Amino acid sequence: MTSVIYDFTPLTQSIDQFLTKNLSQGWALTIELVIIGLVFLLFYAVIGLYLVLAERRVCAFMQNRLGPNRVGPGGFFQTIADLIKLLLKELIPIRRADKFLFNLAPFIVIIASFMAIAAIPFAKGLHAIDFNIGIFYVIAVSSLGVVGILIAGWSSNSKYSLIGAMRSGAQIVSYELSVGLSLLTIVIFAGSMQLSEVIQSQADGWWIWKGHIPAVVAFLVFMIASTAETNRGPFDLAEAESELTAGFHTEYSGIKFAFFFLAEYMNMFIVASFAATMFFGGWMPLHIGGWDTFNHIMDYIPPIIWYFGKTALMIYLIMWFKWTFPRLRIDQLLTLEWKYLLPINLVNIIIVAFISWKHWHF
Amino acid sequence: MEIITYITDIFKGLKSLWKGMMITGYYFVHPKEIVTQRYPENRKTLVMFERFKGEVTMPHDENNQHSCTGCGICETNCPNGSIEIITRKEVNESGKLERVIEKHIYHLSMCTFCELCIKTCPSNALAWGNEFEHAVFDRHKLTKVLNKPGSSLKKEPKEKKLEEVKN
Amino acid sequence: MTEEIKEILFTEHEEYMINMGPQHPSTHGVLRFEVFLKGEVVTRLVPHCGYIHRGIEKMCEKDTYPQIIHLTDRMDYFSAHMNNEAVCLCVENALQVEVPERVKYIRTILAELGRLASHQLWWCAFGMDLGALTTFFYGLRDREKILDIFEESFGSRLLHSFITPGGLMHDVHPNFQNRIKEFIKYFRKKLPEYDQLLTGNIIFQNRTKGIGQLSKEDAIAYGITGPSGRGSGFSCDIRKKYPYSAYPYVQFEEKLSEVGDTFSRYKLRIDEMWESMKIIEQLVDNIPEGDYTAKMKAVLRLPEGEYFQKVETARGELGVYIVSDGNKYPYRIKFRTPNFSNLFIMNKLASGGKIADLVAISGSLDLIIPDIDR
Amino acid sequence: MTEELFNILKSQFESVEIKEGKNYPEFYIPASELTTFCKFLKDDDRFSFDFLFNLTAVDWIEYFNLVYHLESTKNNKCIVVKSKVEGRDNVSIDTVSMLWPAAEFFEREVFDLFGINFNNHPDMRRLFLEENWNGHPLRKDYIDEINIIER
Repeated sequence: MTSVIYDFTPLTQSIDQFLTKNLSQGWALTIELVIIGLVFLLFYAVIGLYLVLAERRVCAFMQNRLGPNRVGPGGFFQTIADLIKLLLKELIPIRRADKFLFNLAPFIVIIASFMAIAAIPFAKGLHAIDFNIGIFYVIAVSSLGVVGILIAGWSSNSKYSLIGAMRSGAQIVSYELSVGLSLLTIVIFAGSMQLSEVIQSQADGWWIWKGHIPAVVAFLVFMIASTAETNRGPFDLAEAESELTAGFHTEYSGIKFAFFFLAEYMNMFIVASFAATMFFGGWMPLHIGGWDTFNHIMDYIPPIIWYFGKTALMIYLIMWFKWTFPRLRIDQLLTLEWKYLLPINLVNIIIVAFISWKHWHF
Repeated sequence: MEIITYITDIFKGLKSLWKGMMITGYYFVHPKEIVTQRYPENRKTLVMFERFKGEVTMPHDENNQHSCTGCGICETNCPNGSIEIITRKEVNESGKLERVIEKHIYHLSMCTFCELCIKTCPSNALAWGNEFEHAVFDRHKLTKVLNKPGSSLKKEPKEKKLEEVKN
Repeated sequence: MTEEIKEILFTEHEEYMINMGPQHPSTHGVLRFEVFLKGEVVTRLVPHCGYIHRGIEKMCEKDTYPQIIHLTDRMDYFSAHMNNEAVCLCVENALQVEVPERVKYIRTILAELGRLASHQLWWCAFGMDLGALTTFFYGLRDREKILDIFEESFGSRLLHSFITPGGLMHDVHPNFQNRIKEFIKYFRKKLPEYDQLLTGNIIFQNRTKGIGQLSKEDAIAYGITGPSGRGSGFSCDIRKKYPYSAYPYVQFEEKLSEVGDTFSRYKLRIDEMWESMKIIEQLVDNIPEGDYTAKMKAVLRLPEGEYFQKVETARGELGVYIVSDGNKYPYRIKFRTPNFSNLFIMNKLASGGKIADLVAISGSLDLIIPDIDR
Repeated sequence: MTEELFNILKSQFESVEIKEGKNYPEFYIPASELTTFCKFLKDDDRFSFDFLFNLTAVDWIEYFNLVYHLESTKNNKCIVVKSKVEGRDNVSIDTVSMLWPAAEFFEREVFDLFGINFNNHPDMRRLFLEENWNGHPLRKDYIDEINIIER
C-alpha cells in the first residue's frame, strides 16, 4: 500500500478540537461552516474566472489567434475586468416578466453548483462532506440546475428564452440517465458510493486501467453525457447563438448574466473533477507496477497537484469538443441519448457486473 | 443486419469526430501559425501596400506647389458629389483674367473610393494617400481642404506634362 | 377584466410567431423572417426585406456608365468583380468595343478569385450557423491571402471598382502573378482540411443530409440559380452556356448533383472551389501582354435600344438589363440579382422542418441581403 | 429562334408582332392576351419556356412597358415578351405568377416601385417600402425633395 505522505485529516481535527475547546458546540459548528463557506466562495470565484480565461485562450489557440492578451500580462486580469464590467452594468428590468422568479433563477443555478462542489475530495481528508452515498448525492444535486434554467426561460417573457429553456429541460433530464449509469459502472468496481472509498480503492491502479474495456466505454459515455449535462460543446442547444440568440439567458444582463455564465463554467469544473475522481483516481498519484523508485517519487508530488492536473486535462477535453463540432439538433440529441448511449450503458453494466463477479478486473 | 450497421455506424461516427479533433488539436500545438496582427503595438513598423487607397490627397512638392488648375472635371465625374471646387478669377502676369483654384473641398465622409476623380484628372493633381486612421469625434473634421494654404499652381512647360501621364 | 388578461386571452388562438428579426446572428444581414411555429416545427415563414433598400436602380438613372460601377460594387459585395464585369460587358457589347485579350484574362482571374473568396466566407458563416465556431477563423485566415492580392493591385480589399467599361482602371501590380501562384499552392493544402473538419463530420452530415429538399422543377420555377440551383440538378452555369471574357479558353467542369438537399449544395460549393483554382491555374501563367484598356471616348453614349448581359456570380446568375435612349445616363437599368430569387424559396424549403433546419437551409442558400433589396 | 417557330406563333396569335432585338428576339403582345400567350409559351413542348429569369417595367411617361425575359432550359433559347399598359395611376395587368412562381415576387417589386397592379396576384403588397409609403420611386415623375437633390 502506498504510504500517504500528505494527510489533511489531523489538520481539520486540530481546528475542530481548538474550536470546541473554548467555544460552545453550537458556535464552533457555525464558525466552521462560515470558514468552509468563505473558502468555497473564494475557490468558486477564482476557479470560475480563470476557467473563463483558460477557455478563451484554449479556443483562441485552436483558432489560430492569440486570445485575450491586453488586460494584464498575457490577459491575466481579463476576466476580472469582465466581472467588474458586469457588476457595473445596469440590470434591465423586463416588462411583464415574473419579477420574483426572474431574479430567483440565477441563484438556483449557483446553489446547485455550490452544493456539488461540497462533495469533491481535493485530497485525503480535505473535503467538505464525505457522505457514504457521495455519488448518489452528486447526481441528485446536479439535476437541480435545470430547474433554475427552466424558471429563467419561462419568467423572462421572451419567446427565444422559452424555447431555449424547453430544449435544455428535455436535454438535461434525458442525459441525467447516462451520467448516472456510467458512474454506476465504477461504483460496481469500487464496491462503495463514498467518494473517498472509491479513491482509496484506486490506490493500486486507476479504474480506467484496472477496469480495462468497460471502464473506457463508461468513461467515453460519461464525457459525452456530462458535456450535454452542462449545456456545452456540441449540445449547447439551450443557448444556441445562431438560432436563439442567447437562449434562456437572453434577457439577463449585468451580474445576473454573470451568475449564469460562472455557473456554467463551475458545472464544467465539477463534471471534469468527477471524471478525474472516478476514472483517474482523484488525488491518487500515478503508480506503474513494479517500479518502486518511480512510484516513490510520484508520492512526493502533493495530491492537490495530482487532482488539479487530472481535472485540467478533463476540462481541456471538454473544451476540445466545444470548439470542433457543430451543434446537434434537438431530436438528434435525444435519439443519441435514448437509442445509443442508454443501450451501450446497460450492456456495459451487465459486462461489468459479470467481470467484477468473476474478478477478471486487475 | 441492423445491429451490424448500428455498431459500424458508431465507430464510423467516432472516427469522423476524431479526424475533426485532430485538426483543431494540430493548430493548438502549432502557435507559429497564429495570424493575429497586433495592430496598435506594430503601428511603427506597419507599412501598407504601395497602392493602398487610404484617402484622396493632393501631392504638393517642396516649395508648396500643386498641379490643380481648378477645372472641375473631378467634381462632375464624382458619382456622389463628395468634391467641391471653389475658384476665383485672378489676373496673371500676362494680364489676362485666369481661373485659379481657391479651395478644393473633399468630403471624406461621402467618398466611396471609386477612383474616378484621380483617373479623369487631366493634370494628375490628385493621388491616393496611405493614411487609414480616419476616426474622428466630429463629422465636420471629415471634410478636408486638399490644397494647403498658401500653395500655388506649379507652372511648367506644356510638353513635359504629356509624357508623364499616369501609367 | 384587466388589460393584461384580455391580451393573453386574445392571443390564445394565434400561432406562435417568433421574429428572426432584422438583427439576428444567422440572417447574414438585415432580413426579417416571420417564423410561425408549432413547438419546434416551423409551419410557415414570411420573409420581409427592404431594410437595406438604397434604390440603386434609381441612383443609376442619374449616373454615367463609369459612375455606375461604384454602385454595382455595393450590391453583392462578395462578388464585386463579377457585378462590375456584368455592367462593363453590357456597355462594351452595346458599343461594339473589342476589349484587349489581357483585360479578358485578368477579368476572369479576378472573377474566379472573387468566387473563391466568397465561397470561403460562405463556408465560415455556414459552419458558424451550425455551431462549429472554429470554421469561421480557418476560412477567414485563408481568405486573407486573396484579399492581400486584391489590396496590392487595387488598393482596397472588398469593393474595388477596378473593372471599368472598356477595360481596367490601371494595370495590375507586377507580382500579381506569383502572389496568386503562392496562394494556389497554399490553398491546395488547406482545402482538404475543410473537408476533414466539417464535411466528414457525422454531426454535420446528420444536420444537413435530407434537409431542405429542392426538386429540379421547383428550382427552375422559382428561378434558383447558382450553386443552390445546381445542387438540385438545374444546370444554369452561365460560364458554360453563354461564355464571356476568357471562359471560352478554359477547360473546367460544371458540377451538378441530383440530390438537392442542403448537403449537396454544400458539397457543390466545395467542388466549385476546386474548379475555380483549376481555372486560375490555367490562366495565370499565360496572361498576354498588351495595354490594360481599350480606347474609350470621354462620355459613353449607348445607341438607342435595350441590352441584356448575363454573368455567373458566386451566388447565381446576375442579369443587367439596360434600356438606353441615346443619352449618357441609362434610361432604365434593372439588375436581375441571384439572391432575389434564391430568397423566396425559403418558405417552401423551411416549412415542416425545425428552427435549426431553418438556419441550416438559409445558410446553404448563401443569401446576401443587399443583393436582394438593391 | 427559327423562322417556322415565328410562323407558328404568328398563326396562333395574330396580334403578336415580332422584332429582332439586340440580344434576344422580342415579342410585343397586347395586355389582354398576355396570359394565354405566356401559357402557350410555357406548356407547348416546342417552346417550353419554363424559366422566367427577369420581369420588370419601364416607364415611358404615357405608358408602361412590362418586360418578361424567358428562357427554355430544354433547348437553351431566350426570348423577351413585352406588353404595353396605358395610363399613369391604378393601371393593372393580369399576373403570370400561376405559370412561374418566381414571377410572384418580381410582380410585387414592380407594384412597389412602379404602382402597376396585378390582378388575382396571391399577395399584392409592397415588397421593399413600408405599407403607407406614398408614391412609387422608380417612376420618372417621382419627386422627393429630401433625398433627391437636383444639382
